[in-house]
Amino acid sequence: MNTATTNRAGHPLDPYLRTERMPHIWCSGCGLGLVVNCFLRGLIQSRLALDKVVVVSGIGCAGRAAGYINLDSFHTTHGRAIPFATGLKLANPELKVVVISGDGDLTAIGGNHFIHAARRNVDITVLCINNFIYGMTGGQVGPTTPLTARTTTSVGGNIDQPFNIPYLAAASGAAYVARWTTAQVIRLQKSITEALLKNGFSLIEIITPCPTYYGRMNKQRTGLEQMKYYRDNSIVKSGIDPKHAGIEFNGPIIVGRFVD
Amino acid sequence: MNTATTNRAGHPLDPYLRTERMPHIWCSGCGLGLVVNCFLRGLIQSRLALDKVVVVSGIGCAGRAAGYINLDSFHTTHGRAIPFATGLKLANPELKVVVISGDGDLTAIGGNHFIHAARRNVDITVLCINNFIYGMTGGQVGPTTPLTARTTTSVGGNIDQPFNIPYLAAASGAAYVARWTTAQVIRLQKSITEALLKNGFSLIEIITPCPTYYGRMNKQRTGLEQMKYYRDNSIVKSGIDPKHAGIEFNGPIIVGRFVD
Amino acid sequence: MTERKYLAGEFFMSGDDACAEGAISAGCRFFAGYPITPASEIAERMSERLPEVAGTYIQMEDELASLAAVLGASWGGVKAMTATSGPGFSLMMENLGLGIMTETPCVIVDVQRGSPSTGLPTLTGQGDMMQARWGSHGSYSIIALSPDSPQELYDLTIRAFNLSEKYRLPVLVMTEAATGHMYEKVVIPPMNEIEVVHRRKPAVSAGEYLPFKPDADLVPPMANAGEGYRVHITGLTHDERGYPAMTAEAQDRLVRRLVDKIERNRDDIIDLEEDRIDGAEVVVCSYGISARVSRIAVEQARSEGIRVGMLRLITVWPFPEDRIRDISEQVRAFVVPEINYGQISLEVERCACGRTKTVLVPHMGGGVHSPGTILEVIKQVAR
Amino acid sequence: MTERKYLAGEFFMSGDDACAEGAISAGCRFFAGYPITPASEIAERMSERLPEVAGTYIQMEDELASLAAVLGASWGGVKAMTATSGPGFSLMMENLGLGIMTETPCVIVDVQRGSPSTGLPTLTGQGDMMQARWGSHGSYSIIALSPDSPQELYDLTIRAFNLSEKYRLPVLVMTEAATGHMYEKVVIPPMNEIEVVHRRKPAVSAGEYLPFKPDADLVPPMANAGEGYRVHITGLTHDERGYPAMTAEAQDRLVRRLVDKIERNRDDIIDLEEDRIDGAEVVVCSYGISARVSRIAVEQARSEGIRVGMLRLITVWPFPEDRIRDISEQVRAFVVPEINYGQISLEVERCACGRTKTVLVPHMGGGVHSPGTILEVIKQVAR
Amino acid sequence: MKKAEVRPDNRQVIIIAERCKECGFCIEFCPKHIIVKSTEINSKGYHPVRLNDEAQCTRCDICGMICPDFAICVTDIENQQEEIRGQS
Amino acid sequence: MKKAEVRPDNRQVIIIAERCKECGFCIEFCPKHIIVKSTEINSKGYHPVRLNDEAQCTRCDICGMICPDFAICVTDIENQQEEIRGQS
Amino acid sequence: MMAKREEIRLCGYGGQGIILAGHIIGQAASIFEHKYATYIRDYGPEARGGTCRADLVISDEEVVYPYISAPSVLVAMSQQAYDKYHIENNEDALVIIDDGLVKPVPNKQRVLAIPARRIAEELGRVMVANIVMLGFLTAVTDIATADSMKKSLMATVPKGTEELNMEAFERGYAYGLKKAGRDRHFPNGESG
Amino acid sequence: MMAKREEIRLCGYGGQGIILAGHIIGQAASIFEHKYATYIRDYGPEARGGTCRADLVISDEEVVYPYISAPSVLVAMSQQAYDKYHIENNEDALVIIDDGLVKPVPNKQRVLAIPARRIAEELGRVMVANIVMLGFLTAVTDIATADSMKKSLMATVPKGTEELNMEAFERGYAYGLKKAGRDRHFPNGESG
Ligand SMILES: Cc1ncc(C[n+]2csc(CCOP(=O)(O)OP(=O)(O)O)c2C)c(N)n1
Ligand SMILES: Cc1ncc(C[n+]2csc(CCOP(=O)(O)OP(=O)(O)O)c2C)c(N)n1
Ligand code: SF4
Ligand code: SF4
Ligand code: SF4
Ligand code: SF4
Ligand code: SF4
Ligand code: SF4
Ligand SMILES: [Mg+2]
Ligand SMILES: [Mg+2]
Repeated sequence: MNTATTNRAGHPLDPYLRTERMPHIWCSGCGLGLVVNCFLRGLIQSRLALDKVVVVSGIGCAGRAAGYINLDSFHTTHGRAIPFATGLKLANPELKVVVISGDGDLTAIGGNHFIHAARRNVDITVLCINNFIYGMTGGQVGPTTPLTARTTTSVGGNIDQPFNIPYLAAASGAAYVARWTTAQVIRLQKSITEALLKNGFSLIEIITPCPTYYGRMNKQRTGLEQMKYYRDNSIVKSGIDPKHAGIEFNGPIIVGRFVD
Repeated sequence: MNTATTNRAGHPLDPYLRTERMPHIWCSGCGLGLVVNCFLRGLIQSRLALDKVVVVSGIGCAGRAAGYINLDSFHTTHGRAIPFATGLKLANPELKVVVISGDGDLTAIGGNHFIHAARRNVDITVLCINNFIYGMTGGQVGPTTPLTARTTTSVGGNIDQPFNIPYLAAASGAAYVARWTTAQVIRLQKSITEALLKNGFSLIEIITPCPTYYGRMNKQRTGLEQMKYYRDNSIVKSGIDPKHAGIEFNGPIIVGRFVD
Repeated sequence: MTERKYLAGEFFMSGDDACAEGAISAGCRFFAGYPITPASEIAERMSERLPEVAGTYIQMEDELASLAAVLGASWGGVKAMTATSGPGFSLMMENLGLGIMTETPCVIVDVQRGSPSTGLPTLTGQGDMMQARWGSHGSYSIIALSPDSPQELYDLTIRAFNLSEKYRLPVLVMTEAATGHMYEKVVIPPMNEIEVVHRRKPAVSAGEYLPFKPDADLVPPMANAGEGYRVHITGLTHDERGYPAMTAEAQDRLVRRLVDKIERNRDDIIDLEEDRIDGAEVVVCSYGISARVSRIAVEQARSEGIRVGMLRLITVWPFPEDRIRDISEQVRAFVVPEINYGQISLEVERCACGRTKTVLVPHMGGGVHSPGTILEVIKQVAR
Repeated sequence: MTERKYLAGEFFMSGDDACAEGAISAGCRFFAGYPITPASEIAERMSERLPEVAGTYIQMEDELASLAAVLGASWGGVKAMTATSGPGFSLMMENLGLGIMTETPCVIVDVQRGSPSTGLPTLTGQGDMMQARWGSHGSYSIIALSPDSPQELYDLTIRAFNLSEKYRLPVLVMTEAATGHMYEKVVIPPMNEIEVVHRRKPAVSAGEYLPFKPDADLVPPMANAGEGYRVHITGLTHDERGYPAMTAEAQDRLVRRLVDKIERNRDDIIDLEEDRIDGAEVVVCSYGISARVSRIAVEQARSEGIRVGMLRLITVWPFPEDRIRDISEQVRAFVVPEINYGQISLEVERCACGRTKTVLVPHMGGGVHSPGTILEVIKQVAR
Repeated sequence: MKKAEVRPDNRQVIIIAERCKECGFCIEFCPKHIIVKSTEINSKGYHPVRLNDEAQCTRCDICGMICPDFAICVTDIENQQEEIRGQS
Repeated sequence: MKKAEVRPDNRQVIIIAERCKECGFCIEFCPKHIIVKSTEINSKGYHPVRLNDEAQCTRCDICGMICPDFAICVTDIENQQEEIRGQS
Repeated sequence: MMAKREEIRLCGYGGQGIILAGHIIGQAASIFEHKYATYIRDYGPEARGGTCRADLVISDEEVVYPYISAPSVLVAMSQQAYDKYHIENNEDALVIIDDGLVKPVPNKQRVLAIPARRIAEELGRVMVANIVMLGFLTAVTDIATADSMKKSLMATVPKGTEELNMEAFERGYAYGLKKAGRDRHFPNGESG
Repeated sequence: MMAKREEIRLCGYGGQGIILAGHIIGQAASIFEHKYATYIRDYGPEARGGTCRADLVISDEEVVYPYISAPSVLVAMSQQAYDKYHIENNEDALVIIDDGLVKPVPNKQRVLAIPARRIAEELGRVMVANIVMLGFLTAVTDIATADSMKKSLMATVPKGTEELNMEAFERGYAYGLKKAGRDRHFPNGESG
């Protein structure tokens, strides 16, 4: 028999996880665990020496990623993962430094560090997990919330344009820029491997379900509904100018590798 | 006789200046006074009601602009002119709020507010005075310093790419984006009037001599030499994608209105 | 504002919500903030309520921007506020100084949580009390209020606005997760029963007006932007005209006044709740949620025959030095329970001048004292 | 490092330059900063010197990023520092807390200027002394040193690195424009004569290592990133493993230790300069440039027959409470000149316990006291 | 069922029931649609998934990649992992 | 000299010598090249400019626009300014 | 006479609506019954899908000390939460559980059970298990009258869900009346 | 015997190299003459093109008090600076001016003048007026020997400018020797 249902058996990724901290805090239907999953697989594919790989997160649901990954890992202050990572990398160029954090962390409070690191082309990889909202603090509007979307601080619908993150990264000088959703697990993994092996500032925006806040307030009650939406509405357009990859509420999601 | 040399007679712009604070602190050959000059002329052309126009500056040589202009004027903290202006404008939408500040103030420490205000398309006008350096603190490298240029903290030549400010503004969502140098006084004035009358976030990058630091360290010893360089090397390319308007050390300077 | 939009009546409300309603009652019409546990609920309620009263809510990109926008809005002529917790409060320190230096009325609410650093985001603490006093660079004075219930969060938020308009500076409401997240009945009086203070306006014409020339109470009248006064406002040391003045003399004049306008008006600002201090051998001095918990310990101690008084600091800053000094002449000891490793207790100790023992009852945060712990200390010192 | 790159000898140098050289001597090989008067010269010199000693200089986009990068670099295994002045220091407050909580060695230099806010950028002040102690949210302890000359800026910068490595926390060098911009002879000893301390490394294997399990001195050995220990480091309250632990108990254990590791090692950390305190009727207690100016007043007073002692705080934090208490039993008054409106004087007052009068001699900044002013106060209190 | 034939039989799907949060991602994304919710309840109160028709499983590991809770996957990754660990 | 003919004679170039910092911008950018440094020294130690050949001046006010120190300009702007001030 | 002080604790896991139920109870007591009520929630990032807790103190007098030391009523809707939060220092306490989810430890405390989740599933929305439990709680204790509790419920739940919630409440209430019968619980002795 | 303490103030406007001159003097005294020297600059944003000041205290003993209270030498290179910074409380003080730029107020203080700027202009670089002045100062006072001053000068100025600077120094020095002759100034009385 080739299927085992077990309560103790190890998952093959367990050695890469701080299993003693499992189950993680993320909600049912949240995509953050999936991102960690893909990251670990992409990392394994990259064949980087694991003792030299460091994960740095900021604060947020996404920011908890560092705490579950069994590498040297830093859970810093809100928004400051990138400059912390910059210091790490410059002090010890042997290290491969990966920032895994949320859209709010990286583009709201941390937006300045994001554009400056891209400009300097610091040799770090950034996974920006975009759930269109501040998850950890209870679902407030953020710089990635699509126009008209509802949040706990925009119950009448968001009135501000969101960032087009790949465009911003490209305009700032990033060496590698891609966007995927959690529905493209294979491409996402591959892209993570590519980004890890790229010299310079590499950025992947990963669009991820947050059913608890974003989904619930915007008629996608479950993570599964969000996943289906991503699957059915993602359009791969690698190579296009990310200028044309803006995201609209309930519109198509253009994914792909935009800068390399 | 139609020429008067005088030590007391008023300059026609004096009513717009806090003349009791003249002479200003700016060095001989500095372009900052010229920018204020053009701003006042552009403002007059706009026919805005002056009691409703407010100037907000951050900190820096450029940031001293607020202190010389005879309007309601605020000299805030380093980097925070834009959010201060945002609060002013939203609290009293009657006001026309203009931010006049330096490249360091607006795109180094203030970079996050810059991209977020552009994203929100806040109805303010921003004059970003780019002298490629932090003037006030003594000529250190900044996010606009061209690659290989020398500064007091990059005596061996700057190793980081500078921002392309119009591209960054466009990628963030600005409604009006232009760049001029202080050698294009007439176009600059006109552009200022346009920006003032534009709804939404309007940005003009103004390339300006700083002979004391940038010029001196980069073989353009006087403001005049810098002005001549701007005049002789500016290429007007209005309407192009600002992506193509990056600035290289001693290269051509692409100017024009890029987004409107 | 229609009465419908103005809530009056009894509500079962959290402290955070009560704080937001207090702001609305005080006339606050601008909120700029950035979410943070346990203060986000204030922002959330403001985001719903302000549009109903023709006010503006904006969520900024961070706390630096939030306070900057609040200062801007205040100069735009609108009462403005922000709310945060420790990490965000730390980020506000530079602009707090700008608010002090430019004499900009506004209110900052700090819903304290377990700290330092990210600490215990959802759990309570009182670790920012000294930061409230000293967190920005330079010498200045500040006003900080400490409520002990949702009702008082409502009341003191109004008072914070009033003091800030009267004395022209950012006023701090230093509450904590325990109170901000506590639900109790909150009574909101009818609009016309609320005393609301507005900034004093210039009595002279634009030509004669000196934006930083104080009246007798050391506070200068304030012209807003857009009123034709053509003010110049700077965080640099400045003269009465508001112009930069780079001299030790200008500095002396300005900084002294900024401090003295608070210190000389201590009687007006300081609010204390006292209970049976006369004749007490021990006085428990506390504030916020800790004061509430202390009351239980005090009652138990009394029931065991110990003469314990209670001093609750409603105004924490400026610190009630004189009252502490007075009391220190009568009692054997101060017991100071606070949810930190000793902050206000240091001030009590200083003012007690060695006449009286000062005993800190620390709690590192993440919860409140058990009354028993406080009782134990009371008993020890009473012995 | 070749001897050529290591400067030894006598130099006519500014305090800022001496500070940079002290860092180089201490083994600092990473500087991240953002220009600000009057600290920019430290960055400028580091930008030239670090590449010469195979170190890294980076100018960050602001002070938030600067300190974040410094903390990152320290975890990368490299001694790291930043330098700033008041406004930038205010912006570092949040990450200072992260450094405290994650026990990250590094050095922060604050070259104080006239304040609050933008204040007097080029002129001197000592207004950030309490901010150094209390500026970040939460309860913690800190080490802050205060040099009185370029030479001492050199020496104390080395000591700051040593203390930071030994006790695992950001150590503050609190100097001021007057000293940072002062030029004097600075003697840099040969490299081998300089005592340099390095962080204690884990004595156990990766599997057994608990990153926050302290040794007897309450300081845990430190594994750097990339050494195979797979550490997890968080600003949340954490257990010995470094994992978030959201309980009051974990908080109690952690915060107490963070404070106690400094407080229990006060004797090792505190450094004072004392002059004729025995038998004095008045003791002048001061620090930094103010101490230097005070010495003139003290000498004049002595020449007028007054028995004045002098206590110079080289370590300002932790505050030498015990020594102040001791002295307070012998003398009539403390005179505390400082360039602010009363900061360290409050601590002196507290520790003097009312036994002794504490008289502040304030200067708001933009210059130093004239010795005459201090002399006047000494005479008054001696009377 | 071409694919099923070439599948290496030394690999298997494992399910760690305690970890499953019943999000349904694997159910939806399994190309063979052979994953279903079980009737069991784990200690968190979720119904963990089970394989309905194991024979159809192609060991594609889509389930493993898409699971946010590391609760399901094909074990073949293990070898790879050993390989990598050796390097570091 | 066509231009000179149409120039309105109620306008004139004024120079506020005390303000001039001798940057040379007006000298370089005057289309008529009629501005030169004087031999005077003002209290800041600079040689303020003067007009060399006033007759050639077209009142184009380039000098006025380009001067960072508000030390030179054509006065015509004054009317404009009155107009605007009336509005506010 | 000492003030009557009830300490009530609800616990379960995040997403079950424990927090909301606590709010409805507190509001019922404070606004609709004019008692003093203080309500404190305990949740954390950990509480997403983890345990959460709602503590209420309801009293005839001002609630000075707002925390629970000896709960008179404990409502547990998940095993983990029960294990973490039950306090045994009040022998007279009433323990209410969802017996589909919780197995209590045997002790002197009285236990009443309702399969709230199952009933909610029957109603087609597992989400209203909390309201079923609320109805049950109202029936078996005298914390607040059914009338006050319903007013509070209606004042709290989102528009459009009133009917469903009311039905859930009634189901729980009916179950409670049936189960507890005349044996209603008055934790601190008799009550009016 | 009281320590010999010289208080020297240089002032002028920003860009004249006042700060550099001060540094050279301090370095000459401290490193090359092994005295104690403390040097403090005063500049501000206002000082760009505005006034600036360099204060030196040179002593045989440790300089405890680093500020100037009664300058023994004042060098003024601009009128504004002279007006702002000259102190008259030391009658024995020597005032040195660039007489092309400064008109001193008449008082008991002795005044020596050199047209340093003009000389520098003659040398083709107005920028070296400060070094001309330095040479002059060296000639007419005993702050440091010409030898020390030249060493310090050479250790300080940028590569490639040594010759120009040395020439400027010599011109000033020669002018000083000529002008002051044997009448060199020893502010605090005789000196070795
Ligand atoms: C200085 C500071 N401000 C605010 C917060 C509160 N905070 C914690 S996480 C967060 C937002 C996280 O959003 P995002 O990065 O998108 O992560 P998500 O939770 O959505 O995964 C905020 C505002 C904080 N911890 N520190
Ligand atoms: C928080 C803070 N950090 C640093 C400074 C110091 N500072 C003042 S102005 C300035 C740079 C100004 O550069 P820019 O905006 O380009 O203006 P410029 O002087 O070049 O016109 C800096 C770093 C400050 N005032 N506040
Ligand atoms: S709140 Fe949203 S982002 Fe956070 S764990 Fe839950 S689903 Fe994920
Ligand atoms: S330093 Fe540069 S920017 Fe500043 S006033 Fe001088 S020339 Fe202008
Ligand atoms: S391995 Fe592929 S086919 Fe098999 S259960 Fe998983 S997803 Fe389905
Ligand atoms: S993807 Fe994982 S957690 Fe979700 S249902 Fe499948 S096994 Fe369970
Ligand atoms: S107005 Fe025109 S032509 Fe006349 S001096 Fe000025 S720039 Fe030259
Ligand atoms: S532009 Fe102005 S400051 Fe420059 S030389 Fe001409 S008049 Fe003088
Ligand atoms: Mg997010
Ligand atoms: Mg600049």
